[in-house]
Amino acid sequence: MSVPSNRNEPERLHPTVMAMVVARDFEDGFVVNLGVGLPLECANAMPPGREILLHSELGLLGFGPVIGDHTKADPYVTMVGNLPVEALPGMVFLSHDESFAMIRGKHLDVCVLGGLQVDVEGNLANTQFEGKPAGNLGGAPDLAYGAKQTVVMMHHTTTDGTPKVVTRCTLPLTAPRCVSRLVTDVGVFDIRGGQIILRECAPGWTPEQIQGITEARLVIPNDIREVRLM
Amino acid sequence: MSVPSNRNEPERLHPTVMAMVVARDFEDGFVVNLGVGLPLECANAMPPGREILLHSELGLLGFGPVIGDHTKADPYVTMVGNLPVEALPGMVFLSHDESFAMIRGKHLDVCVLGGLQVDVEGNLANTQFEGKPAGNLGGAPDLAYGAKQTVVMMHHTTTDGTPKVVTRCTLPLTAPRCVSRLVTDVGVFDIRGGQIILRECAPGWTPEQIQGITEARLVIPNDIREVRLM
Amino acid sequence: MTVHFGGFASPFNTPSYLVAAVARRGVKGLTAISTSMGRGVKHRDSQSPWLPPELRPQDFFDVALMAELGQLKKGITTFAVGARHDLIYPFEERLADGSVEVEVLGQGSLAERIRAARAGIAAFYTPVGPGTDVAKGKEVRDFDGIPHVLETALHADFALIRAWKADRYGNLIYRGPRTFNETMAGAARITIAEVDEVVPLGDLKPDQIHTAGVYVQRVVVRPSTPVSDWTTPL
Amino acid sequence: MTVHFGGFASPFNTPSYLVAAVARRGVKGLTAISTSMGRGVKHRDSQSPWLPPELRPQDFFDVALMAELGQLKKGITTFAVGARHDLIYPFEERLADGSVEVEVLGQGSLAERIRAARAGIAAFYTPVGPGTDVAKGKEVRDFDGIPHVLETALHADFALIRAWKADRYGNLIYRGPRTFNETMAGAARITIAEVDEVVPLGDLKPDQIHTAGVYVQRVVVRPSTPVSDWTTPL
Repeated sequence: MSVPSNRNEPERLHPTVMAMVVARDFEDGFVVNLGVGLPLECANAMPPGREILLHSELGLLGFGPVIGDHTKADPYVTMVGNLPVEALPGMVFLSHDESFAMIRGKHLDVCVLGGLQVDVEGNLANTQFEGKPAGNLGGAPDLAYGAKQTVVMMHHTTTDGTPKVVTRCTLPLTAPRCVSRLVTDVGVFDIRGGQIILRECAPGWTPEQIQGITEARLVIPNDIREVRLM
Repeated sequence: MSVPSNRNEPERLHPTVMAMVVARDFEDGFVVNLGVGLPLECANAMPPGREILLHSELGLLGFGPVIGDHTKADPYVTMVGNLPVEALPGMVFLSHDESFAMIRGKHLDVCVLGGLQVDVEGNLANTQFEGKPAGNLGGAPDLAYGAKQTVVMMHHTTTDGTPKVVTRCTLPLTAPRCVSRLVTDVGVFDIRGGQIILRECAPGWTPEQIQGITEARLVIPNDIREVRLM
Repeated sequence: MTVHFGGFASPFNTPSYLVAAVARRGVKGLTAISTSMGRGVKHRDSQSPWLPPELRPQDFFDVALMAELGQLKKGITTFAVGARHDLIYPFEERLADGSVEVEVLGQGSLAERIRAARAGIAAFYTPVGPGTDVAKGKEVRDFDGIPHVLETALHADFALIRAWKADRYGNLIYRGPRTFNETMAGAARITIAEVDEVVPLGDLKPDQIHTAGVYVQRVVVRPSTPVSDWTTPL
Repeated sequence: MTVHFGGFASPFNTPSYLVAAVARRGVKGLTAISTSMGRGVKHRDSQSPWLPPELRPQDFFDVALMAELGQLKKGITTFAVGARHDLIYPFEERLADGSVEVEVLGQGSLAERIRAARAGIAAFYTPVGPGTDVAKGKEVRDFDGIPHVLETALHADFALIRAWKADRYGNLIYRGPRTFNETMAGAARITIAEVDEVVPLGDLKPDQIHTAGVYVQRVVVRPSTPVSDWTTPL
């Protein structure tokens, strides 16, 4: 999960911290879907005092955090990624078709997806892993279209340092023009009007350092802040 | 419900008898939908010893006969026509969309529909009542298409004696080429290959008398029988 | 403004309280989507003549009340008129005098068009309709040699539905056949459910909830004493 | 022959007994429709590594067994391969050596295409897919200015699903999220449900049944002692 840091760069955000940064923006009452991979970390990072309904595409709505003590888990109640989660009051089981009716019909507020590439138009590629003979689409195309907001949560570069925030995706697209918010292990970005706008930098990172590991040209406003957890 | 007989003609079948004639052909395990009007009579005419699942399009499957003592009825369990019916073990409640998924997806064996006109091609008209500014389609178009067999149960003529079994429907069609069996108050007919074939005559009726009140030319085979109840 | 009216003909599954509320509010120019255009106050007891008078809900109002009050511009429905010649319902009167429009289609296509709105499907091909008036002006295309008609999603501004119990999230369960109530939930910008009771969160079990709360924006509890006159101010 | 394989990745919702039965039967040339092409016997414990060994079902078989045994001609799926480079699953091996074909599409379109088969809808326009490889070779049409792709119903000869309890009519209830098991029921000529238990008619309540028996042609009760080897004759 973690990317080995270049010796010369500041420390990158841990996935747990990235999850807190993503989840801090979930509003009370929001319905949120967490994609497989990094986004699942958000299940255990819900902001305190807010009721957020987590949706998982296999037909689960309104579940709680991942259960640590697996001997106490109900193996029938798992989210995507097949992880056991807490049952909360008001939880609902659905079929796959109804689960996606809910997604496609725009009844979800936010989806958080992993990414292989994100570009300035908000295009998302997260389906085709290098060297694999076929792709994995999963629920991402529907989520990216259907959720009112699509947030991508990913490492800023590949393990070998290749930029993933690009001018134009070169990998097959999962969904076009869908990403409006990007949280990586070095910062927080908005994507709109064909621009990627840097909003917050990880502690110790300068905008220039972030631009340095980004292929796309970043817009860097004056009011950039350090990443906040709340 | 009953048609005043012409003084010179034999007695017509009572709706209760027509219902028995329709229902005698329901096989064990069949799923059957009864349309509003005359066909609802079949709910109380199920052949003994056979399990038949009755379907009603408002989202009810596997119900029993109409309840006579209305003080004992559960007003929440009604079939179309808003009549209270017995709850049977194994009964299922559905939504309207799932109920029609079941119909359109060809999961029903038989539907019994009322009719204003039926013609030699098996076209059915039962939507547009004379003198009314608009029609009533109800569930009939889906049932006529979706059920594996469409049976029409109707009076053979209108109250003023106009034939309803015709060469070509003049009223707006509910569904084209759907009717394969017709039970009226004077006989039982098969419809296939552009022909209406008389199979059984009501007691006292001759094929010629039936042809006499029928606009369409009937095929009259040698093995015509009197209407059977079983 | 377009409104889904849930239920199916019975006083026990019709969102009567919400229908009366629309009457009280007096909003006009409505397009009403309802499987039946109703019977109205005058003829409402003809709906379930078998029902013993003491069991007959005194607050039964159906969409015909909107027709009586001149609130409708259009009806999209499967039962536009009554089947009997001696009973003329309010919508039929309005049709006859030309003050309302009507679109009549089959109940399966109506249900599926509403479900499509909930499910984010823009349009679908159904085998039901070709060869009849319903297909007029619509695209017809063959699939596996069978003609299908293209029907589009039927969205509404509001869906007014009737359920049995709700919890604080808007999760719903229904009593008896779920009719268009379940179908319409989520097929509008705002879905309002009229229920008998709101129960504590957790009372409705995850495998028994019929409509998930994300489809329901508002819940209204029916008054314990039925309001038998829609003109009574609340 | 085309087969729907129900469930979603978990040993607790996969129709393992039926998968093993297909292996025993040895039928070849199958087109398998499954949200994931599975991991196979060798890698199956990687599916739920958190699960304590004593809770891990010893009879867990997924559709990858069909790939291992060379029974597949094609997969229609949303997860064709593993996400990890160090785990190569059987279907991926077959893809790499060119002995199977694959169609990859999004899970919502897969679910809706299967639901369309159950519901008698020939095809539908979804907003998901335009601008991606999924739309290649398919009709794209604008509705309200938004491009939609035409997707067709996905029928099968058999649907193999997993449920919790059944009654004599084939009515089913599920335990936990209902996944593709509920979606596929009724979307095939023959639907076979593998269940833990058949209960007396009437035990499953009309408002709590998830899948009506008319969608289910056969019910198989899982053996009380799991059969851990698919090669064991039954």
